[in-house]
Parts: sequence; C-alpha cells; structure tokens
Amino acid sequence: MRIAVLRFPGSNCELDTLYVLRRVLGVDADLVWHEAFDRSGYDAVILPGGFSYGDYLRAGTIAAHSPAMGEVRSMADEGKPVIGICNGFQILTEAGLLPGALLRNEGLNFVCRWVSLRVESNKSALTWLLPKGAIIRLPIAHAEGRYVNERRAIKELWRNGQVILTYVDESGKPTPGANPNGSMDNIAGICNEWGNVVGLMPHPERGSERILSPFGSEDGLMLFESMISFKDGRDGRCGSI
Amino acid sequence: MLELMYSEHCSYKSSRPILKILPKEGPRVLVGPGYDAGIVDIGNGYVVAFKIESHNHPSAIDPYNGAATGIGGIVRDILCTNCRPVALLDSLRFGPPRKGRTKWLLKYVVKGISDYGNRIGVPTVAGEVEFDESFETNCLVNVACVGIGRKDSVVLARMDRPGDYIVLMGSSTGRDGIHGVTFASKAITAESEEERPSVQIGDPFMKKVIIEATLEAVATGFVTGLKDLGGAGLTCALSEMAFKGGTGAEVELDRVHLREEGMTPYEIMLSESQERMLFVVKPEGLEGVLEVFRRWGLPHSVIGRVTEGEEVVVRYGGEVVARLPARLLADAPIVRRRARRPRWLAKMLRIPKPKEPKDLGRALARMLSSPNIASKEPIYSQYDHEVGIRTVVKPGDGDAAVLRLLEDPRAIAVKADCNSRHCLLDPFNGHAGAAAESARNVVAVGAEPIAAVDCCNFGNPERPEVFWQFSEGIKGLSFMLRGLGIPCVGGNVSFYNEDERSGRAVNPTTVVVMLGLIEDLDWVTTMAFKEHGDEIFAIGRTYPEMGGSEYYHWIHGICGGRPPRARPERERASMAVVKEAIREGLIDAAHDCSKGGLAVALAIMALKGGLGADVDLKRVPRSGVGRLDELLFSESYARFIVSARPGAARGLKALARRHGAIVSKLGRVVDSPDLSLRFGERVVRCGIGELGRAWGESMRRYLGEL
Amino acid sequence: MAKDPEGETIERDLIHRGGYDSIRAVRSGKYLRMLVKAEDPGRAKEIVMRMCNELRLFNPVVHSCSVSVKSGGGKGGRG
Amino acid sequence: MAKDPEGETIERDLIHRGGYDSIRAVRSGKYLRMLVKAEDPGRAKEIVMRMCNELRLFNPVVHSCSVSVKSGGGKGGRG
Ligand SMILES: Nc1ncnc2c1ncn2[C@@H]1O[C@H](COP(=O)(O)OP(=O)(O)O)[C@@H](O)[C@H]1O
Ligand SMILES: [Mg+2]
Repeated sequence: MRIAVLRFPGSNCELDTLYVLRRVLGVDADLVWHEAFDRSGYDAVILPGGFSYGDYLRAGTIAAHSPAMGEVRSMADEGKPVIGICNGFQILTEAGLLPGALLRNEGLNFVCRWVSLRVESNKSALTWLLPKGAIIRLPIAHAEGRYVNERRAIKELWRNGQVILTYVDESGKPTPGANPNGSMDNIAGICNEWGNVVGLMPHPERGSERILSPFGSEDGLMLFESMISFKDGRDGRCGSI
Repeated sequence: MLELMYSEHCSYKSSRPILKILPKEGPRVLVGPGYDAGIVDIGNGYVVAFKIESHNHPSAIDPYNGAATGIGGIVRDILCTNCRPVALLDSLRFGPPRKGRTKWLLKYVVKGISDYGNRIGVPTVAGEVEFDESFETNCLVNVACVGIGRKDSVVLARMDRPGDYIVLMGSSTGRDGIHGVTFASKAITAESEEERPSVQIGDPFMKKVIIEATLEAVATGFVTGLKDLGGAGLTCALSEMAFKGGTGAEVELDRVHLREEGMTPYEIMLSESQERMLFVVKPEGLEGVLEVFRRWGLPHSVIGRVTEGEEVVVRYGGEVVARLPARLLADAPIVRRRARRPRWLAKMLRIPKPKEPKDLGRALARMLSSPNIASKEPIYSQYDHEVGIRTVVKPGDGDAAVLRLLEDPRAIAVKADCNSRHCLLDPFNGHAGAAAESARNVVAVGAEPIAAVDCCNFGNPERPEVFWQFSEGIKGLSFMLRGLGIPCVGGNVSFYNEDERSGRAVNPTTVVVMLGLIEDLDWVTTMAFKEHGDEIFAIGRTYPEMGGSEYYHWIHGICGGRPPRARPERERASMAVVKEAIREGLIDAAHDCSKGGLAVALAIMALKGGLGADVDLKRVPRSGVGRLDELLFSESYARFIVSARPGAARGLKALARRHGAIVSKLGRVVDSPDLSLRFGERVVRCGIGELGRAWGESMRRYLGEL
Repeated sequence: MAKDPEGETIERDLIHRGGYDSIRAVRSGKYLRMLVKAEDPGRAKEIVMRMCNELRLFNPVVHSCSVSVKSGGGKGGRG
Repeated sequence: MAKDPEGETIERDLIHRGGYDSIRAVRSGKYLRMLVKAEDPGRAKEIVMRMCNELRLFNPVVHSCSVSVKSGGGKGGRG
C-alpha cells in the first residue's frame, strides 16, 4: 500500500496527515506537489485539509482546476480510495467528484471543536471496518462545511448508503444542536456510488492519537485503517479482506 | 527617511534605557532582545523562537485588517529565524462589551485573527481577553508567535558576507502603509479614520506559501541572512541588517517588483506592503534559492549585493538617490524623559471597603458571568487550535496551552497574561504580577518556565505620569523575572495608546508571554477535577488584597484599593511544590488563582470536570483576612488549587516543607452537582448547572452571537 | 436556491435592529469586477459568461450568476 | 485603492491558468441585494445609502461602496 498525500499551495494538514500515516500507522506515504502528481505507484490518494489558494472565491474552487485533479479522477475511476478531508472534501465537490456543495457555516464563523459522529453507512472506503451506528469522536475546523444539495439528491444519497457520517449529540441523535454548521440532515461525510471516493469535514488525522483527544479516543485510526485495507470499489461491495 | 527611523516604533528612543534593566541572560538564551525574536535552547538540538507584538492603532481603525496583519507581522518575525511557526497567541483588550463599538471591534478583531491565522495553518492556542473602560477608544491587540527550529540552522537578520546577493521575495511593493510607523506612534484623533493609506491588507494565502518556501529555501544552506519587511519597509530592513553584520549594501530600486506604477524611490524604500521577506544569499546558491521561489509561484527580485564598508547605497535609474551610513539609521539618539507619580493615584488607593453582599452564592455566580472571567470559548472556537497536531492542552482546558514537540517526546507550554487594573493601581506590583501569573500558568500544566517576552502598552510617554507607569512597570517586571530566574528574551513597546481629546490613556499593560518546557509528556496536567473523592488543596497564602480585583469592579463598580503585592520568594515556593507534585504523580489537576480569586478557581475546576466540591474555607491558609468575601475573591498572587487522589496529603506536605511553601487540604471533589464552600455556619452554595450557564453562556450574550 | 445565513443575519441583526424596517429582504453574494479586453461589449460578455461556466466561478448547484457590461470601464459577474 | 489579494489570486491562479488572457484585472467584493419598500427608486437609494454609512455595512477605511436601483425588483449595494 502506497498513499499519496497531495499538497496544493495553501494546504495545511498535509504534514499532519503524513505524520499519522507514516509514524502512527506505519504505512508508506509520500507528500506530492499538486503539479507533479503521477498516480502510478499509488494505491490511494488523500486531499488534505487547509485553505488551498486561500479559499479565495470559494473553498476548494481553484484547487479543483489543478492538473492533479485529472489523475485524481482517474484513480476514482479505477476504484481506488480517493479521500478528501475538510478542504479536500470541498475540492472533491467543486471538481464534481462528489455531489452537492459545501457552503459557509450557518453561524457564519469558523468553528473548531470536537464533535460526535455516527457511522451511517459502512459502504465507504473510510468506514467499511466500522459497524453501522457506531459513534466516533473527531475534531472539526472549518468555515465552509455546510453540506447542501437538492432534497431529491440527498434522498438518493441516503438510499444508496452514500451518507457515511452525521453529526450527533451525546446520545447519538442527529439533533439541530449537534449540527455545527447547518448541514442538511446533519451530514458530515459522503461517498460516491462505489464508496471509493469519500469526503468528510472532520479531521481523522487530528483524532488518531489518544494524547490529542479530550476523550482519550483514537477513532481516526479506524478510518485510515479502513482505507488501507480497502481493495476495489468498482464492484460496489466494499473491499474484501 | 530619518523621521521614520527615529519614530518611537522602530528605535525605542525613550524606552531603551528603561528596558535595559530586564534580565536577559540565562543558560538557555541563544538570542536575546535586539533581533526579531528571542531564541531559547530547549536541548536535544532544538530551539524555540518567540515574540510578541502590538497592533493596537491599526486594529482600532480597521479591526479586521489590523488584527490580521498583526498576525502576519509576528509570524514573519519568527519565520526569519528559520523556525517553523507552530503557535499563535492573542491578548486582546476592549472597552465594556455592551458598547456597540466594542462589539464591532471585538467581532472583527477575532475574525481577522481567525481568517488569517487559520489560513496560514498556524494554530492559535491561547490568549486572554480583558474588558475595561480605559480601552474603549484605544483597544489593545497584542499577538505572539512561537516557532520551533534546529539549533544548528538558526538564521539571523544580518548581512555579514560582502558579495552575497540581496533578494526581495513575496508580494509586490505598493504604496500601502507608507508612514504606518509614524502613525503607530501617534494618538488616535478624529481624523484617524481618514488616514487610509496607513491601513495594510494582509494576504494569508501568500503568507502560507512564503512560510513553506522560506523554510525550503533556507534548507538549501545558502541563505546567510533573513529579515521580514515591517515598519519603514526596505529602509529599516536594509539598514538594520547591514548594521548588525558590520557591512554595507548596494541596492537598485528599479529591480523591485512593484504593484503600482509611478512609485518614487522614496515610496519604494518606505512601502510597508505586507507579505515580503528579504533574503541574503551566497552567490553560488542564488539559482537554487530562486528555483524554490519559482516552484511556489512566488514573485521575487534580486535587488542588490552586500558590500564592504558601512554604507547603504540606494540607486534608482542609474543614479544614487540615497547614501546612508547604516549606523546612523539604526542607532537612534536616546531621549531621557521625566517620570512623576500621578497625583490621582493616592486617592484611588485609599477607598473605603464596600459592604459585603448578603448572598455570596449569587455573587459568585455573577462573578462567573463577568466578561473578564466568563469562558472565552465563543472566541477561541473561531481559531483553528488543532492544526499541526501538536496541541495537547487546548484553549480552555488548562491554564496554558501545551504543544508537544513532534520531533522528540517532550512538550512546551505557553500563555500570555496581564491584569491591567492591578497595573493601573500599582504598576510595580501589577507588572510583577503579570510575570508571576504567566509563569504560574505554565507551571500549572506541568512545565518549567524557561523564558519570557513582553509587550508594553502605554499612553503618551512624553507625559511624566505615563513615563512613571512605564518605568515602575518595567522595574516590577524585572524584579519578578529576576526573582524567578527567568530571562526576558524579547519584547515590544507601544506608546501613545490614548485618546488625544480626553487625554485618557489605556491602563498601563505589559503583557507577558511565558514559555515553559515539559520534559515528559506524562506530566501534562489540566484544570478539570478528575474524580469524586479526590482531595482538594490550596497552595499559597491568601491576603486581604482586594485592590483592582474583578470582585470590586464587577460586583461593586469600584476600581481602586491596593492590589496584591508581588512576593517572588513565595511564587517560587508555590511553583516548586506544584511542579514537583506533578512530576511525582501526586496531583491530577492544577489551576492558579487569578481573576476572581479562590472561589472562581474552584468553580471553574468543578465546571470543567462536571463534578461538585465540598470545601472548608476555614482551612484556607490566610493572613489578616477578616471577611468572607475577601477570602473568596482576593486576588493574592502565588496561589494554586490542586486536586489529588486520597493519600497525597503527606507527599504534598513534605514538598511544602522542603520548599518553604504552605499547603492545606480544603475538602473533596464530590459526585453531587453542587459547589459548597463552608465557613463554620456560613455556607456559600451554588449549583454547578447555574454556575456553568453563567460562565459558559455570558460571552455570547454580551456580544449577541459573536 | 440555497439558504443565505449571511444575508439573513445582516437583515435581522444589523438592519432591523438598526431600525431600517423598509428593507424587506437581503441576499448576500460575491461580486467580481473584471477588466476585459474585447472587440465589443457583446463579445466581452460572451467571454465572461463562458469563463464563469467553464471555470465554475459559481457553483450551479447553489448559486446563480449574472453578468453585466460597462463598456470602457469595469465589468461585473456576480455569483 | 486597497490591495485585493482575493481578486489577484483568482486572476492569477484560476483565470490566467485557465487560459482566459483577455481578462486584465479582477477585483472581488461583496454584494448585497435588498428588497426595499419605498415611494420611488430615488427614495430607495437614499435609504440604502444612509444605511450603508450609518450601520457600517462597509468600512470606509478600506472599502468603497456603490448603490444602484432596479425598481420593482432587487437592489444592490456593493462594498
Ligand atoms: N483571545 C483568546 N484566544 C485564544 N484563547 C483564549 C483567548 N482568551 C482566552 N483564551 C483561553 O481561555 C482560557 C482561559 O483564559 P484566561 O481567562 O486568561 O485564564 P487565566 O485567568 O487562568 O489565565 C485559556 O486556555 C486561554 O488560553
Ligand atoms: Mg490561569
């Protein structure tokens, strides 16, 4: 398994993600400059968090036109894991690799805090090792994370098991109070039909070590481990062990 | 150009003789005051660079861009030592929060810091916010940055090898900010809002790219000097670098990449356009360095070379337009100012004691809702405090932020503090208290305080009363730092923070940023009570020191009385006990007593842990305290509250004896959601829920949704 | 069209609180002014229109965009 | 005029990279569309103008603001 972590100008979390992959999980991972990305030799690609191009115009818009995105698209078509975290999620929606849009938080402010999330589907490359209904804790940090799509399209996502994570309260309910940004249906992460292209606003790389978690959790690791053992999304089943 | 170089901001013409008394030496000090940032050796081949700076005037005019460019400036100061910026802190001061102007200022200052700091990927991990009438016209926005680097690759802001190339990198040069420095040294007047050209606009995206490209360029090994362009632009940077390296320089202004047409040489030399860095590069490495800039898409121009001699020669269109001895520029004359104790002070110190409220439980709940005490979560949740995956103790969870070193298994702690009302009533003791409080804060999270930087904010130093505050303040700061054995490795002075019309100056405010080192990650400690049954201890003695307290101000509407006295030997003793108790694994929570005193400290530890506490106030070590409200809310220094598993008492007592400190068991952490503070018959009782609402929700209420 | 919390907040917390009750609705948006070199205004508009779509200067899922031309001067595209 | 890093970045990294070289300058800004109840367009403009200044819908230190009216329809103030 060899993972590419893309670096766009303005990316912030590429070194953090690399640290977790290499030092915590012990997998092979490279930092790849967006203009130099060649997918051959890589089994998965991560678009990390941050503010590519300063989030000018809209979060992720300018990066979505990067030359790297052609290669990313090919990897998506090949059924390989394509993971967008935070800004990466925004880039994937702007590039049309995931449906919908991420708009400015309802509260209008940047929000940085730990949230509880419920695993709604284990169809995706990031969640297939987790039981449906599991509650995990990860931090969020974004100003434009309000997931919006047409009602019909969202129904479709639910039906296909493409909604993978929702913001929930302590008791596991997707209440308005638990929704940090006004996302429709409290959606925190989605995947494509095959489950190999995944976008989520929370930061698994910030929630992969007990020392960083106010709850002593390391739930981010399970998401990365899912990705690592995910084989091929094209048959619609998630990876085989 | 001379006017600019001599303005207060650049050359410290009236403050230098006073600042000289601060302790600067210590075994860990690598670079002390005089360079862009102080640099401290933390061992194992690593250094920490840190520095604080004020951006008060720009923020009062344009809070969003003023605060944002403040972050931009302080980050450059750290970056140009070749350390990676890993943390930001913000110390903010405003007028009373109900005022419309305060809301406007606070909202956009926070937004400016949030938009800029978050975008450059440097977490804002700690800070403080104080509200007081004196800051209504002149808000204070102080920002600090901390960086980590390798000791063997520190670069300094100087040019010392004739023949090296001088490269200007980053944003193009425009007319913005011309005369920004002279502006920063002026009082705010009615016309200030019209002084547009001085407002600068930051570009966090460009800055983020500059950070990465700079670190990469220096890693080539060919960069011999590095400086950011701040006040007075190229003029200041070139002359300072040449002066420090004992060289001269020759530059051609035609080569500078410009944003606007028709700029004169004078404007180019003085532009304060943001996001620019000056590199000095060995000739054989020039191409490699430029290649890094090209890959990151950063504009740059090779503007000249370092020369023998001591002259900065500036050419434009083939002609010499300026020829300036570096020494003259950087070495401003010193002005000696008169100092006089303000006459009004005596009256303020001698005020009658207010009556004790009947219901002290209600008073405590009200104290927690004071904007100076209430949770600042609505502010720090707008800052990305996690990026970099170093933040082990996050804002709100401990007295200081703790950042682990990814490079080795240790951590650093940082916090900025000052109680400006104490400083107003007694600049000497108040400033000593600021140093002590920031040190206590890093001790409480498990660190050893190793160095400090300070940021002085005062009124017009030409007024003898203000200059007295300043010189007394620095004496007090120096007294405490020397007493604690902590060097001051850098600082910043901002004068003229006053309203010209009313002559009202800000409270004298020297913010102290303390850096602590934690050798073992197991020592990291937070303030929340951990488990019911834990025992609660007070460390240090309480005196009836109510002057300038939050209790007097918020409950009784008074600003007066004698503030707490600074007692370095007591601070040392209390800190030693906490430090060692943490190392021995004796205690599981620690919090210092500051604003709001003992009662507020206990309440917050309980709230944070979601647990109650049962405390016998008769056991609080005290001296001369005759009233219950004084016991609860006195702001005496040198005190901590800690909690421990049962059985730790003996160990704590032994530590106290060894260090000459005083420790007393006050009570227990309990399961029920009540804070109960007993003094014989009298019981002050509050529900944790009520206290939690007062503390947790009031900031949002004062400000509407922030 | 997607909800516009910024416009709503400006309307509620700023404008109505400030007593400007004749303002009945507020929508916030982004505004780009561009200087375009083109033979004529019609052609300029065409270029900008195409660019807006191709480069996704707006996100069609949630935004609408309109372009207007001022010849000799600026040009505005709003998302 | 104040610097506009957003406009500059959009121009450089999106528009010029996308090959749209006839775009010579880009400035970004905020745009508010308001529905105003007023006797006539002139009066509407007046209300909005006054409000922009009084409620600091823009900060005169760094922004400029212009108001234009479409009667019967929307109304735009740009900061
Ligand atoms: N402006 C701010 N920015 C970031 N963090 C802040 C800010 N203000 C307060 N905090 C955080 O809130 C917590 C409480 O701060 P403060 O009230 O100053 O505590 P103390 O009085 O114990 O020094 C700390 O963790 C501090 O870092
Ligand atoms: Mg404290």
